[in-house]
Amino acid sequence: MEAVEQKNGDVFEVTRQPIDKLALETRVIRGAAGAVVTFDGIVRNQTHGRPVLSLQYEAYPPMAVKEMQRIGDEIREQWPQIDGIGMVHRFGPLAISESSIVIVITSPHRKAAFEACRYAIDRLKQTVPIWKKEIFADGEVWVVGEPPPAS
Amino acid sequence: MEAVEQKNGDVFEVTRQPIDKLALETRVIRGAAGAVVTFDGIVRNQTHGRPVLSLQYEAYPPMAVKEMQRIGDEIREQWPQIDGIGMVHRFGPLAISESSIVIVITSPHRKAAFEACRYAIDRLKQTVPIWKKEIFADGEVWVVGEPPPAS
Amino acid sequence: MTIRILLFGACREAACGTGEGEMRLELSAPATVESAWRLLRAQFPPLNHFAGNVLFAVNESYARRVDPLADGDTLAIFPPVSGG
Amino acid sequence: MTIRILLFGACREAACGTGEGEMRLELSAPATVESAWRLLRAQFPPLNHFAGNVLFAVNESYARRVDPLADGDTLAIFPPVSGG
Repeated sequence: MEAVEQKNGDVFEVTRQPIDKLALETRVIRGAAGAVVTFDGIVRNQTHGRPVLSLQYEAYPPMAVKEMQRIGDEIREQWPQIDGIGMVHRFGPLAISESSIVIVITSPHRKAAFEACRYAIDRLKQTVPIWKKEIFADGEVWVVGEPPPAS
Repeated sequence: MEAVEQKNGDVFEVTRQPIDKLALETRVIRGAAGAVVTFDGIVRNQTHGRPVLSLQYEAYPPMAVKEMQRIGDEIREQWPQIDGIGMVHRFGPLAISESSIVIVITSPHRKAAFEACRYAIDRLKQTVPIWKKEIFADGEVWVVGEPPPAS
Repeated sequence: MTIRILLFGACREAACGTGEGEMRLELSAPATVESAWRLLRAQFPPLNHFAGNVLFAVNESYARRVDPLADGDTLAIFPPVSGG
Repeated sequence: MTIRILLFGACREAACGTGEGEMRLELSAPATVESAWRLLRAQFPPLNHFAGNVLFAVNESYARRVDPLADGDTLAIFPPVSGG
């Protein structure tokens, strides 16, 4: 597992282990939190109607954690009222219905929590160095990523 | 617990028991789901800076379940791609940091799941017949609800 | 005709204190939500506090003041909801 | 000067098959991301496939082709990310 200790209790990790969603929520929820919004990305059993057997995720762990932290900084700048941020991305082989990414945002009110959670997954898909390959019965295909972020 | 059996596996319930979030997610997640967005409303330890000791929720259970179902129907009309909908509201006495409401939306893609989950909690706060009273050290106050929905 | 009244939240508390908000109400036909509400306020004056800011449901569906009531109907009366 | 190269995803697979995407690259100073990438493509022609659609990171931060490289730097090369 690659992680960096966060002073404010936020969590940014990449790991080969199954993601413990409840444990992540527990780590991120603070006493003041009124709203918890969680995004859970689950391996689908098909893509464009073609059956998928499993997924293979590859990560650049230390940079992935840094880019997650950067997203966390962006969130705190845009939504200063956010209480806690947790992002855990799994890599290695994943079976259908397993979680590849869980993002938890806690906030006193729901609007910021929804917006920040949505922002976090949108940005993660643009900037965090992780790649996935779909395994079919008759071959494997690297999923084409989104265009590089403007630099 | 008040609930109505849903043909499509959706869940609409009000209950005096603590909400089992993981069990609700498990019931609502289908094989095709790629995105699971969960909203969890947690009792806050203060309101406008005044310490809250606990909350008392009162419900009109059979109508609450019907209004939740109606929100589910509205969601399926606006976002036909949604896979599963789960909404459980707790009532009775709730302690700080307990969940009063959990909403789970599953969908092949994240945009619809985020939008529908946000819609569900916004609508629930307008139409589902449940009321809460905040218990302070020196008194109790019914929380003023949102204006009645246009009829 | 007899209808069943359900009061909730601050309305229940104003009329019934810590008691249950359920009661029978005798009305002469033709009755409406408004006529039942008027009679109820006469019996429980603290309910006048909610006169302009109250919601109604007949048989578990939102109703308007002009909606008719039939024998055996359930009329629920409550303040704007505050769940979540 | 020597830099460390890390290839990921389809770039790694194109150059190294199922192997690890880590290697050393000897460069003459002054070197840039672009000069390292050009040398690497010469050594691993399948990488030419990614010429216009590849991202770079130096020491774990996104970098541009014109950015300079120093001895001991780590240059990561990979296709647009597809996590989530």
